[in-house]
Amino acid sequence: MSNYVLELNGITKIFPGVKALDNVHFQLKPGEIHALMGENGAGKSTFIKIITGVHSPDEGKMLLNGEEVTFDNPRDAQKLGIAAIYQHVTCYPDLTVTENIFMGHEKVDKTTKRILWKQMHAEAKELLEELGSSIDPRSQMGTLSVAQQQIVEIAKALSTKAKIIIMDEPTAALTNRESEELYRITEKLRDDGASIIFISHRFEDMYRLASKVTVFRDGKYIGTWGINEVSKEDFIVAMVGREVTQLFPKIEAKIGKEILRLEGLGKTGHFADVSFTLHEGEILALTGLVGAGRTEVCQAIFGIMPYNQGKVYVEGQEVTIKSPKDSIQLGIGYLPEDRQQQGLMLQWGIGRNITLPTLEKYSKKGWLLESKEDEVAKTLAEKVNVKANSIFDLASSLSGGNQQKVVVAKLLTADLKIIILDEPTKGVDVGAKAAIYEIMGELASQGYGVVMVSSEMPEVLGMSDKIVVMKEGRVTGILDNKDVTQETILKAAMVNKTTEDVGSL
Amino acid sequence: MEKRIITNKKQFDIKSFFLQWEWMLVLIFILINIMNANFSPYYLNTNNLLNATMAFLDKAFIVLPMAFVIIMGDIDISVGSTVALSAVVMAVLYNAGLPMGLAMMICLLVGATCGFINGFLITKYKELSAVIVTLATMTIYRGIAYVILENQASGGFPMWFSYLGWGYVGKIPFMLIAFAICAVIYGLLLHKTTFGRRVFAIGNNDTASRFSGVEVDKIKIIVFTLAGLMASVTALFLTSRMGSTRPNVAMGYELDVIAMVVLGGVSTAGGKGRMIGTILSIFIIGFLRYGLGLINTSAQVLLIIIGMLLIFSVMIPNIKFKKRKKAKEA
Amino acid sequence: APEETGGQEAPVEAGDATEAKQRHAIIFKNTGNPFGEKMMEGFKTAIEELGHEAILRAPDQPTAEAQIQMIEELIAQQVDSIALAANDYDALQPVLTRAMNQGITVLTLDSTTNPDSRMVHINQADPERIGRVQIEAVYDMIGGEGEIAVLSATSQAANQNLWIEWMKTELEDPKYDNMELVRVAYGDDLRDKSVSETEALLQSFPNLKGIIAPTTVGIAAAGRVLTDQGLQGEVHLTGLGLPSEMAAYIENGVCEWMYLWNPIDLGYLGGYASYALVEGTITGAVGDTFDAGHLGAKEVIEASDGGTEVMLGDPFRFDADNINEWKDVY
Amino acid sequence: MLKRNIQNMMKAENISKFRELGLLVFIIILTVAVQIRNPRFLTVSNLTNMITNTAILSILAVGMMLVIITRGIDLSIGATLALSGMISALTVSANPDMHPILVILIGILVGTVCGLIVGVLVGKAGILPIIASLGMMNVFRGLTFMVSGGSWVSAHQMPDSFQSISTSKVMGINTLVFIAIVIYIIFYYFINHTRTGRQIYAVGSNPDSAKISGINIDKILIMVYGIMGSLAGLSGVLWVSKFASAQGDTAMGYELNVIAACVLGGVSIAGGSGKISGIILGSLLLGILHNALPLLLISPFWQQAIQGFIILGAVLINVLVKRNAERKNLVRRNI
Ligand SMILES: Nc1ncnc2c1ncn2[C@@H]1O[C@H](COP(=O)(O)OP(=O)(O)OP(=O)(O)O)[C@@H](O)[C@H]1O
Ligand SMILES: Nc1ncnc2c1ncn2[C@@H]1O[C@H](COP(=O)(O)OP(=O)(O)OP(=O)(O)O)[C@@H](O)[C@H]1O
Ligand SMILES: [Mg+2]
Ligand SMILES: [Mg+2]
Repeated sequence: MSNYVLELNGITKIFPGVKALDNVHFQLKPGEIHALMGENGAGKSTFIKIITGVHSPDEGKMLLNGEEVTFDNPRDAQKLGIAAIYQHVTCYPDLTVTENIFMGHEKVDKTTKRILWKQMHAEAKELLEELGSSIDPRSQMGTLSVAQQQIVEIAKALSTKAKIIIMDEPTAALTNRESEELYRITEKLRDDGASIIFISHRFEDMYRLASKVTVFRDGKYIGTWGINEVSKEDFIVAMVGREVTQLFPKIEAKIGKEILRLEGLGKTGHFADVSFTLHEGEILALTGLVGAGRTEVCQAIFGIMPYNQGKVYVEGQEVTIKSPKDSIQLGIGYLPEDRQQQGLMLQWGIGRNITLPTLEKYSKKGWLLESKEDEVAKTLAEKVNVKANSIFDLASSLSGGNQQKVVVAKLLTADLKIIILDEPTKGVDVGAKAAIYEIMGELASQGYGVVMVSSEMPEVLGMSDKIVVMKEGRVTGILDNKDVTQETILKAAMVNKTTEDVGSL
Repeated sequence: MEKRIITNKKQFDIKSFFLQWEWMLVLIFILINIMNANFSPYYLNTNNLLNATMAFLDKAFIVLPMAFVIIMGDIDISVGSTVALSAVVMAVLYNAGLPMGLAMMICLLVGATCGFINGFLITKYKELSAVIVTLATMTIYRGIAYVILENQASGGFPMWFSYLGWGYVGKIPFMLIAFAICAVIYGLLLHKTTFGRRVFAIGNNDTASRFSGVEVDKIKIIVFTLAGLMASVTALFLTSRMGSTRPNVAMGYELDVIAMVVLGGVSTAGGKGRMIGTILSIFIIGFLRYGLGLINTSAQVLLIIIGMLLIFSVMIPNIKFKKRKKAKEA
Repeated sequence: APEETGGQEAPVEAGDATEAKQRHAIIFKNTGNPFGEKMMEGFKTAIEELGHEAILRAPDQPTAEAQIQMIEELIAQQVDSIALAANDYDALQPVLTRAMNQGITVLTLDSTTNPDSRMVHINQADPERIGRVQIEAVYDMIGGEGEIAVLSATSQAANQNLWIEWMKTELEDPKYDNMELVRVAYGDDLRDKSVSETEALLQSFPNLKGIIAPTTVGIAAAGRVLTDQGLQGEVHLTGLGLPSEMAAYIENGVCEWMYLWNPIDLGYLGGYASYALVEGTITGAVGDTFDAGHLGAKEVIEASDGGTEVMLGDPFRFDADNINEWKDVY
Repeated sequence: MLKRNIQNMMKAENISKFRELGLLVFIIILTVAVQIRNPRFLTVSNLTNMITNTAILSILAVGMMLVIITRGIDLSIGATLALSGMISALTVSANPDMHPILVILIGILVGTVCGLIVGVLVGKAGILPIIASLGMMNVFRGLTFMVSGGSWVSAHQMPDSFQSISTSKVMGINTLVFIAIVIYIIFYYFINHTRTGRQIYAVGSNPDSAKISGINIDKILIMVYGIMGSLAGLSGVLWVSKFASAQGDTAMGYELNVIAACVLGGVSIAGGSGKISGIILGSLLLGILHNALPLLLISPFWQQAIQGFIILGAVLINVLVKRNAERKNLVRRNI
């Protein structure tokens, strides 16, 4: 009998053109929370998909409780008590929350095989309540926000009563408070005897939860350490293969003239009275709890979801924005929150993706000049340092973080003055995060005005000049970075009062 | 920070070049010609072959914009009815005393308007799929044609009008030349312009296209308008070939047209496809029918053969790729 | 066997195979129609009696477009004659003219084209007689008094429209003052639509006494509805139908009698006429006579549309006394 | 305040849950309008006609809904219907003593085989449904012409027992309608209360997740097309019995009617959603149209245009009502 509930040896997985995993090892003890870390594209998600039977490995073997197992499909893994929360939410948008939770292991009457809906709804409600969520189990999955969907995914993993639970970046879409809730549940699961593999790019998560850490880099196994054996800096070196000198490379940029001003911006039923100003060279962090309405404000400025109250001024001129095209022409660019749905053509090459917003620049009277286009694509792809070999590599073959870099590169082609980044570092590894911060800082120093939507306090505090806090569709605070702390921001994000009481700039 | 070098040079890979769908179509095309030449002594005759193109090229004009529509992930099943309506309007106006040239312009205008209405409804009511909208307008357009002409036929066009469908430039049918010109224009539009690129973008992911500043609605409307416009071009050629028109012309054209587009390798899931393949498939189906017609194959056998062709030509590369994938995974 | 005939013919025709064996083509409206199958059968019998080769064609859909394509294919094969049951009165003119210009004999049968596009028409029966006789029949059935309705094929069907015109002319006779034609409905030769239309007639005109359905699908569908609803003797049915389709309804009394001609004879006559035209025995001018096998000598007469035609005879009446002999024939 | 918000949301949700509310409203308005023009519309005999005539359409709509839920489409059903109708008619005319149930089984068998072929092409060979079914449509239609040799099977060749399938009554209801009702009940249970039924939705809603959930997608696809085929086969027998005639071009183009019934009934072409109540309404609307347009005694030349406008009107009104109901739902806060 082995000491490990799960043990993988010499796992290799090759995708056409990519060696995603190269002879990696992994050992999971009973009742342990084991963090799996590594850069974007290191092969973490691929690794867990092998454990859950979604992919089959090209080489290597897997031992479950000391016995060798092979899974032909995810069902086999489920039957043996392995459950997973996948990185990219894999829900059924047309079905109810209950069904999403129980898909594959529905409760059925033993004799008639009839689905026991009532029982399932009740159990789903219980599970969700346990997770501190009040989502109605009968509501349709597609109507929930990403964060809510994530919670349902967690409930789904819990519902299988699995002995091994794998969580692939479950906190990426959650706020601190929701993350706390998740920590609590995870620990409870561990105490109940489950073993947990936890993937995250956030060091807080790792330090808060894990007792062991395994690091992958470029598909290779680097090592496994106890959480207190190694310093944070050494972890970063293990993951990235070099030192990341400065996580928040904020360059002090000269704050220039005003380029964007919102006056009482509002959209009935969504948000109201949003006013702030943005200057050249300034990085403005728009923060708040998930669902505070930040994305909606950004999308209103970008013309996706036109506003119906208030005014927008660009460089002092009042403008009307009815479509993204309008706003791009005014020099406003937007990096959407959901890169897969809103940011990328997954079936296209990197290059084509990068040049899509500004085709006019590589065309003459509508005719595409492809060589010029490819040249620009190459330059930009290199500038954001995408991990790819050619600009013709498909976007779908990139890992999450690298996909994000491609979306950032899309913004850099246009002649923009104002760049709005919605959760730009969600699900991005430390190295890439630093790279994105660097790009952000560079942009500011070149005179761009940058709006950064973020829920992560360190990044808000580390990168911004000015902080706008939102709650339930209203601005509850506009703070100068010089005199704030995490507490003041949180206070603003949770108050029940309006702007005036919190203090303004 | 280490910088990665990313190439912008396309690697020429002979294997994947020849694995392209279009080669498959070329192969089928050659096979069909060899077969036809063997079976019928009348087949390998330049004049016959050129004439044969006139019999199937009328619909081919709609195939071109239909490829755009399907690449966008939509579908237009109202085109057959649009042909009928625009032809009927033209005939009625001409017989009411309008000059033929003007009547023809109006025919094109009617076609474009029908297409525009489709596009408008589809973009304005996004909850409705293109299938249901064009299903409804299909009935409406044909219905209006019935209202206008009832059980009459209308014709009596000037002599020169028959040139469209029956005339030759040298030995080459005028229709073939007209089609070639349209095919080149549409091919370039799809593959070499910003417009075409955006059509592909919409087919791949219309949300992301919108976020990238692509005017999705505008492009959709333009594409549907083009489909309507080309349907009325078909109306011109078809009417010329028949010398008169009725409300029930071009019945069922939509399915023929869609079949040609999908055989050409355009995915109904959207986002994929090439003009070359589409054009090849027009000639594959056209010549196959013609060759089988020359040996007087019965309609039922013809149906079965075309059905099988559609399935097998799509299936063969699938099997091949699946095998390769399996071999790799094993 | 081919060697034998070849051997016999070789000395006579010096190896000119096309002269030796003429090829006569017949095109029906669409495939899978028993009326058409029988007609083609008769045509084939005639041509083979004459020692030549018959080509039988029919498109899968009853459209003029499909027939145009078939005629093109036959022109390419340089057949000697084309006999055609036309799907459109005018629309085939251009292609038929082209066939005639290439020296191919063109005649129509069953359903004609305009006089310019044919040499002669083989008429199953005088349209005037067909129209009038059905009114007379329904007059007799309902006792000369009451509402009647017509259930036709499609609104575009040339034959039916002509017959209905003659029915209306006949109704102008004062004899029919007590009869009223309340509606002409179109079942489009579709079973389900014909049934709905029949039911709607019965619902909308509770006093309806008679239905005339001059189309094979329509009359059978109406027969079915009247049978289902138990309206034997209350609503009378007559028209043109296939004996096989109508046998059940003639036997159960829903339709006391109805008319049709013999499609086999019609095809047979068409075959002899093709031959006579190709041989030059006749040119299709009024007054020409030719031998039509077991049908005896036939004369070309003037047709009501200004062209010429050969008349098969009067429509044949099918009733309870004779239906048994015919129901298994066609 | 938050509480009230939530309450509001719940109410709006309830309304929008019945997604085809607009369609129902439209049908009622249409019924009233037709009734005013022709009082014989709402009579027992006419309604009987209408429902009987709609039975086959609605049976096919069930199968088509399942196919569309899996993001597919089946254009071959008209041809399948014709082939199974022809084969069963030929069989019964050769063996007049055959029991009607046996004939129905033969028809279902033929249809199931046809459906499974399409299903294998879609599920196993990975051919797009539109191409697979378009191709097989041609093949089945060609086969129908071939097995019949171009002739029709007519009423006098069919024994009364066979014809009575469509005219007899079960528990006072016309057999066709009865069969349709039974099918609706079975399938309501199947798609809402069995695991396999829900898996059909899962496959359509998100095939990738379905794979991860361990659902055998190929199997579901083959099954769904098989069901479609067997319902088309059944309909073939019913059709031939109802119209007492089998011909090569039976039900040509009928697939468009069936698809229209589904999409009118709110089955999304994008897959994943569709409800039995929706297709009942969709079939009903088409049934009313086919029945009422001739009844209205408008010019036959106007019928098609009016039908088109009514279909368009129905879908537009449905959208507008839905938008209205969902507006409150979409609005996230009272601002
Ligand atoms: N289905 C696939 N086909 C081809 N390549 C793939 C596929 N899935 C993953 N890859 C490649 O395998 C490598 C590992 O990807 P994986 O998603 O496992 O990374 P990750 O460590 O989870 O990254 P992230 O932190 O960004 O989620 C990447 O280079 C990726 O491009
Ligand atoms: N309660 C809710 N009901 C319905 N949809 C919601 C709800 N909460 C959030 N959403 C959806 O989630 C998306 C994100 O919400 P929003 O843009 O308002 O939040 P945010 O402040 O940008 O939060 P974050 O970007 O951190 O997710 C919105 O597009 C909205 O449609
Ligand atoms: Mg990952
Ligand atoms: Mg957001």
